[in-house]
Amino acid sequence: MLGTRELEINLGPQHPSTHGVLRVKLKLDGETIVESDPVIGYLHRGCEKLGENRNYIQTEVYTDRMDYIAAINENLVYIEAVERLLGVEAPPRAQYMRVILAEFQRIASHLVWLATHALDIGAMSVFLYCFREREEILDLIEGYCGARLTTNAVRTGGMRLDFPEGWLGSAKAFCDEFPVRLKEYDTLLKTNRIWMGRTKDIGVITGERALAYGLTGPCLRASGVNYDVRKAMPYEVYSEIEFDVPLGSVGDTYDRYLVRLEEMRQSRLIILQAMEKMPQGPVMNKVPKRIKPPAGEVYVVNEGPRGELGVYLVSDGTDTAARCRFKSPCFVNLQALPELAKGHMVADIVALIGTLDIVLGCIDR
Amino acid sequence: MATTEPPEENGSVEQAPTSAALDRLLATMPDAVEHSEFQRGAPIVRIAPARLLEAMTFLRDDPACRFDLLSSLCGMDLSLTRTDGPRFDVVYHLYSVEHRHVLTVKIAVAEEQEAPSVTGIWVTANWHEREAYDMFGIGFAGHPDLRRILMPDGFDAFPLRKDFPLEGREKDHGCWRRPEDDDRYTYVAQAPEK
Amino acid sequence: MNEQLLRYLVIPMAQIGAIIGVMLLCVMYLVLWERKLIAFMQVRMGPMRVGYHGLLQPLVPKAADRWVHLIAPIILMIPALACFAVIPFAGTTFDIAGQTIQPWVADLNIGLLYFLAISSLGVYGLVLAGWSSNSKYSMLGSLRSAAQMISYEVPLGLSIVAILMLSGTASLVGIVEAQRAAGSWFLFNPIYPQVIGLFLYFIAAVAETNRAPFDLPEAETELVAGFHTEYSGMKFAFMFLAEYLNMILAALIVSVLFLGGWLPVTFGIPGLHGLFGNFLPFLGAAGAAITGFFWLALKVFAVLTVYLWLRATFPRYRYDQLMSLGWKWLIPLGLVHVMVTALLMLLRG
Amino acid sequence: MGLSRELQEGDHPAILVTKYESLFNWARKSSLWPMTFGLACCAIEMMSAGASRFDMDRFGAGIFRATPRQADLMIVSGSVTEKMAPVIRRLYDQMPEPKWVMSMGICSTAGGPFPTYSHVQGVDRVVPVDVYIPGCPPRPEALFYGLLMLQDKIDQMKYSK
Repeated sequence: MLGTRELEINLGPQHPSTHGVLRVKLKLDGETIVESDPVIGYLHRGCEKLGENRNYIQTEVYTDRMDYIAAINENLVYIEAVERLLGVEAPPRAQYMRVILAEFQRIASHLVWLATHALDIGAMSVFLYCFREREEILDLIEGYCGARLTTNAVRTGGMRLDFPEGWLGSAKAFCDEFPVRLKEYDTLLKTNRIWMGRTKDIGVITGERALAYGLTGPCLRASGVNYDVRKAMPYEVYSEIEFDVPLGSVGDTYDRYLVRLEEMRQSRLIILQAMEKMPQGPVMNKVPKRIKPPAGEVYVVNEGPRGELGVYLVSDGTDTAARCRFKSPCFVNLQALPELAKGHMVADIVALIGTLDIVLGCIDR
Repeated sequence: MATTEPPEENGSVEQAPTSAALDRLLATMPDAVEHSEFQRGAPIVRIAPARLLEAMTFLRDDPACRFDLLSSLCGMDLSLTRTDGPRFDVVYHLYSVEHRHVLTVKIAVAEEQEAPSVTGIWVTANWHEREAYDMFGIGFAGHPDLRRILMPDGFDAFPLRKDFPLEGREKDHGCWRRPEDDDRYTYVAQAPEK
Repeated sequence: MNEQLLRYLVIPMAQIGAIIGVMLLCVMYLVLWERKLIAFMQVRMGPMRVGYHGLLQPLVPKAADRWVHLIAPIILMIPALACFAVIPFAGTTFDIAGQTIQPWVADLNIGLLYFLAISSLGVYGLVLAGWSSNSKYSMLGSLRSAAQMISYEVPLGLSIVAILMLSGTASLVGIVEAQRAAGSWFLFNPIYPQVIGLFLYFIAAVAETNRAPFDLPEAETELVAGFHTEYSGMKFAFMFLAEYLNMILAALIVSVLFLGGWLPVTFGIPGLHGLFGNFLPFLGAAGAAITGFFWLALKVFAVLTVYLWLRATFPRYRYDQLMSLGWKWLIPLGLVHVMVTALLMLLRG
Repeated sequence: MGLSRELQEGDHPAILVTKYESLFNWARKSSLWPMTFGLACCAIEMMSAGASRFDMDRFGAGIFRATPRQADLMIVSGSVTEKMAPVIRRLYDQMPEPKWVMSMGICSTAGGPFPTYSHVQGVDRVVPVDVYIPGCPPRPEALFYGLLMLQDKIDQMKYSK
């Protein structure tokens, strides 16, 4: 007999716009979403278990396979945790090098976000323009670490090597022509009526609700809450570099787009300042060969491109950690998807997954 | 009574770290706090599980503390180090956007015992607690839908426990290859002429 | 062979065969051109090694309704090919070996109406394809495309009404003759330049063929592949070709209605009416036909490039925005456009 | 190129059949449609392989089809976990014949740096694999080398018994 029933549909683990292996069980009433339930775990490789079975040097290898789009930021937060356990400080030049590389990685990560977000909403060409810029950043990162994606760039107590000569020159060259390229995407998208139609007032979340959901990073700042770990708890040499933190107002997808675009410009300014202020000097402090930190625990937090990256390291005096917990920002951001998506249409959940900027390796660890 | 362990020296001797929030908590509900210490400058407090919800609501709502961000919640298996006491620890890392200070709260949970769920206080705890349940088997009383989040639903063990092997047991690794996969069209494997 | 059989069977069959062959070849190279053009726009090279060939492997999903699943692509393909019958590829008739051959298959005096009716049959193919694949994604995709096609028929029709008024006849050959008589393309028509008409028709045509900013039914990022999710092999090739044939068809109609069909590019400029009329004078009438066909092909190529250009730049509309654009904007604009054309024809008549 | 090689002793005697086979192989090899199937870090390298600088489209393999129905090449790029293995199996079964599988990266080839409880030690426990590409993640050039190897393999396919 005739009756209307909600359509249960699977935005399956293999779907072009889920940025990896995320499955969202959707209940649809016609085209509007009644209820959505993200299912994760399809990329759970057990990094935390490995952290408890590998020594401190080997575990860094797993950090850049977790958040594979912002590998240096993950390496950095893990190495900082080990350094704080050991009570060792990196020399000033190494700290500046770390800030430069981390900010380059942030720009590269935001470029991948913009590329996939625009591709999901239909703007094909922005994907390729962003990847053209990202290739140049990857050249720089590969120039220093030897690997494009799995960088393993940072060492306990400093950096393995200084920048190869000519590296700073090409970095400066990239920073000079990057604003022109950034304006290219901006003109393509910012005032584009279809883009605004697809992103304005989509997935609105207020400041306190975002905090209750534990959102951090651009998703939180787009709702107007001023919390950036680089400003709140400055690590490395961020305290000596002036940059401002872009804040949104409405907290919708369009604000998150503007916040991230502005963050790319700020990261470029940070890199330029850091390159000027970088002192000469050693890049590596004396660190024992086998790292055996004294018993104790530490919880270190860095500002990754997607939010607050946390590492909770508990050491029991041996050279392997007793507990190695990675707090992933996308794990927390994705939790807000059901509330953001309620009442929107199927096409919007694609934009929402894009705006939350999730990386499945980071979520599933 | 709460015993505050003197912060151990770690090389650089700086004045003893203090935490306004910790003192505020000790002042208002001393009996809830079992033990508090400073680890590398960060305050850590261990609370009695029975008083957890009350203490956490206080920490979030009290104007001096205002811990409105639960940065991370995770379980810990202490079966190797703390052989006499309860097996698990649940660790809460709190942060206040307003006052910019941090606090780590710990509660001890025995194997069959259930920890009180803080999803009522911070919504973000929902998935964190599901993960702690999935990885350690720590039950959370009052959790809206406590089910596995990372492991496949049919998984019966708790992987992050110390007694679970890293490579997993034999039955964890399946094989989906079917015999007819092999007689696909005949490939005459000639060396490609270059 | 008696006269009758030759005139009404052999020649049209030959013409139809020629058209289908040329059009399928065009589709092949249009797809290649699309990948190369979009690649060019995206700072990359596109297919270098070899041209692109369709897929050749047939397959049907288990639970699908077999026959409907089989018929759907055919229903999609037939209207796309049938509409080519009324398109005038060149102006002058010529005769080879004593037979006068017209450069079009059939000059129906209701050519435009025929085109509208046949081209909207494609909707059935979409809906059947979506329903018969027995997958939720296909069903969503087919519902969307049916609603989109129907709601964009109206602005399409309105923009054609203005052309009918100007040219006075529905036969496509007649329309081009009217443009020749009026002394310039309808786009630059002295009485009332059909710029809004072209704008309206082009957007509706883009929506009708599920392309560029309106490619909702097969928006791969949302519905995996819309109504042809469950299709592969030959049937998918049919649907793929049908989509590109519709695109070429829309470009042909735009060139015939607004850009003066086979009239040379310089037709509008007063002094140079017949300048490029005939590249191959020694062939006489056949030469004029070939030049006419060349001009038509040039215009179609330009319109198709704009099609592909749209695809490379514009993001995709959401379903309800698409509908509101169609109903709230294009249809009122179409009505106003028809009224203004009528008024101006009356005043300047 | 398959078309131009002369008759070797091992070839099928009938000239027509060889030509038919070569034509089919040539057609299939030059239009491999990969299925968008990114799992982990290698997926990002696959995306940059498809982007402007490396541009997989040059080999005719540029159109990433979302549905397995219309794809004939499955590039398993990234770690395969126990939870994902049945999904990969179903996707493989939905692909039309002839189909090929390229295992990109050491994680899908042999488990990579993850000998853990939830990681399948090699995707060839799930689906038959044609080309293995080492690397973590393999550079786009390595992916293209694998693609060319696959094209050579397709070139020698014989299915006329």
